[in-house]
Amino acid sequence: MRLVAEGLSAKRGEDLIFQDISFEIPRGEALVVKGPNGSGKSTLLRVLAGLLPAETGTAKLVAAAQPVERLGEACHYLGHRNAMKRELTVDENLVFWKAFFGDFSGGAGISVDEAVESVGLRGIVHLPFGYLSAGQQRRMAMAKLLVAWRPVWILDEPTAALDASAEAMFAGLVTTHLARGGIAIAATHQPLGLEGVRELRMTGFAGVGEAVW
Amino acid sequence: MIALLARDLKLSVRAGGGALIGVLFFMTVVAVIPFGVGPDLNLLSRIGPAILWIGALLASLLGLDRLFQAEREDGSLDLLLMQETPLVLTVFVKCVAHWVATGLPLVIASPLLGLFMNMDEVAIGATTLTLLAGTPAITFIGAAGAAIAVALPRGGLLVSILVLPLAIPVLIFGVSAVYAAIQDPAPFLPPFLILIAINLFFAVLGPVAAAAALRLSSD
Amino acid sequence: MSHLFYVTVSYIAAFSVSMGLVLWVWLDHRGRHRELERLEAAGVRRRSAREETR
Amino acid sequence: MSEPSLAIRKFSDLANPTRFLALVATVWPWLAGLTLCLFAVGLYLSFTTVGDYQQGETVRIMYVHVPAAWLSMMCYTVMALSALGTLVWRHPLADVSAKAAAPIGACFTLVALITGSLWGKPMWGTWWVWDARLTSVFVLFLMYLGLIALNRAMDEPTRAAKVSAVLILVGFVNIPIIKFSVEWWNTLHQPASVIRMDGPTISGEFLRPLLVMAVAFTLLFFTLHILAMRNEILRRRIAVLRRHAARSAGGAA
Repeated sequence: MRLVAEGLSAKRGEDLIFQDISFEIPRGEALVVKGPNGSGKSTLLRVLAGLLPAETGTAKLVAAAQPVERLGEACHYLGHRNAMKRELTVDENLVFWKAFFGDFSGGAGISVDEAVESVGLRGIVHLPFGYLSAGQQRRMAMAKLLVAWRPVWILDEPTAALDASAEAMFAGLVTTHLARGGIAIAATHQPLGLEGVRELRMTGFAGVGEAVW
Repeated sequence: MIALLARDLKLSVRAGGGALIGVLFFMTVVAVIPFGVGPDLNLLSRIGPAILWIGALLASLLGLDRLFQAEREDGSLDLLLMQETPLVLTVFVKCVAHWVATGLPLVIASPLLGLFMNMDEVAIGATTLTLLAGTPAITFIGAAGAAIAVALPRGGLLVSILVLPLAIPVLIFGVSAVYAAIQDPAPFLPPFLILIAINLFFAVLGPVAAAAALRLSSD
Repeated sequence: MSHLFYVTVSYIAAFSVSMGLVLWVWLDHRGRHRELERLEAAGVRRRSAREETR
Repeated sequence: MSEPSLAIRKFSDLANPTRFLALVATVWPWLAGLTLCLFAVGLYLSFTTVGDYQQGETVRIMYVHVPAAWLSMMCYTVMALSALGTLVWRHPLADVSAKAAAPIGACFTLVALITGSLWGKPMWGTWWVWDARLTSVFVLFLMYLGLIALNRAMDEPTRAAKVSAVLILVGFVNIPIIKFSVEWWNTLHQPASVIRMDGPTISGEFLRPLLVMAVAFTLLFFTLHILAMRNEILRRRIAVLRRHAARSAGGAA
């Protein structure tokens, strides 16, 4: 199983954000996307997740256990926002996402309790999500990645609100995921603490497309 | 899907949920009408069904803008969009949950308000029945408007403006079915069946349009 | 309909609404009590209570 | 120690939620028992007195209708006083009291509306007339529901309490104005055919069960009110503990 992207380019509004990006990630490896603000890291990740249409090029999962129509179905996307409801308890949130996601073929998610255990926040699942601090909320959003199996993790600034120990915890989670044969793509400024990862450097405003108007 | 239904219902009854507000708005709107037209019971019983229908229409539009906006604000919408389950189905389930939380209370409250309007038993029964058949259609077509306005900063008002014209057929056949039930010569069934047909049609059209709009407005 | 019917219905209505209130208060109390117990079982105590146990 | 300072100390003793909880625990069984006894006496009296020769048996509806209506107004007065307590003295129990009273007031108003409607059907031949008095009670009911909705819409209790205290007071000032304007509106429109509702001239025979029932309802209100306040205090305590739990879990991990 490999994730292959060929000649991707994408627009935000009328402006071409990036052009002709190609890469290939084999199973068990991670790609870290680096670059200054506005270089299109988030846009690239959203294109990969299928949330934005690509202007040109394709991204697909080659030789997966089951043919994937849209790459997004095989992905977990951890964006800037946590996608958890403040009014519901952590438990209710995670149980909902576990049921709604379902498992992608080729793996199984762990139970909610185990997931919470592995982000180090056991004992507060009965609290409403809104009661947690920003860092705790982020960690619970990471637990969401664990409750359902997806081969590809797309992570946008995953460790922005976290302290050093939580960052190390998260690096552990990603390593475990890779060891299970997963793929991870992360956009970040901070060093993730992962070893032996590929890097993609976005230059920003690489090609300014010919203006239509 | 059942998980989504359960979650949306839970959210609507938790603190800050909109389940109570719609029916309260309905009651208030209907209650102020007599102050405008006067307490003449004969007049009120004549215009009662129409007032109940207009009140229900406005009340069911009230919470619609939050249908997708709340999901968008906390990032859940992205994840809903990515899944293998067809987006149309997801939207449909969200509509059903929204109707159960806000539309059904309106239907339940309508007989009570019918008494305030001095309507007789037949009129009350007919109004309740037509509201039961008609309010889901408003929610379904409203979902399309809510999806279109999801990314807009002041989407709430816009949703009402967009959806009200689209909901006119529902109002026409709902009210005419009630009056057909009260006044003898006109038959009740044809407008009522047309209302149900509109309902079924919107149950397909609304989610499809909403799903398309959500995909396009994602950024 | 006889007047007795209206009298009975209004007494029943008043009774059931009041019982609804009593039920609401009671269920609310039971729910809150359970939550407190769950919190205490999880080791969360009020500061004053903790000092007393010390 | 001088008299006023003692009174103040007593008052601030009550302000301590823990003390209040202890007080409620000792008082409420007595209050509830007394309420039950009074209801037993009141119900016995209201079913044994003879019916009015004009209104027949329906006059018995009065024994629940009038106390409920009177309580719907008293409850709002209690809420207005509590709102004053919240805004002026920042008494911690005042907003708890106002919040706990709202659903109870709404229920008593509902009872008044239902029984009034059931009284109206045999008397006037219709469930509802837009009579000034009935309309005012209905507006009061809507105000109660609005307050409940406002309280539910905000998740931070102290802020919600302040905002709803303002609304309660505005409503309290507004009630006479509403009442006046509704009466004016009604006399403007009143068609001659609709019977005006003048309360039955009360003779001593009806007065006795009515008074007993009124006291019973009042006691019922106070019993439910302090119990609902207890629930609200527990709810806030749980919220505090949860915040505490969330904080400590962050440090531990």
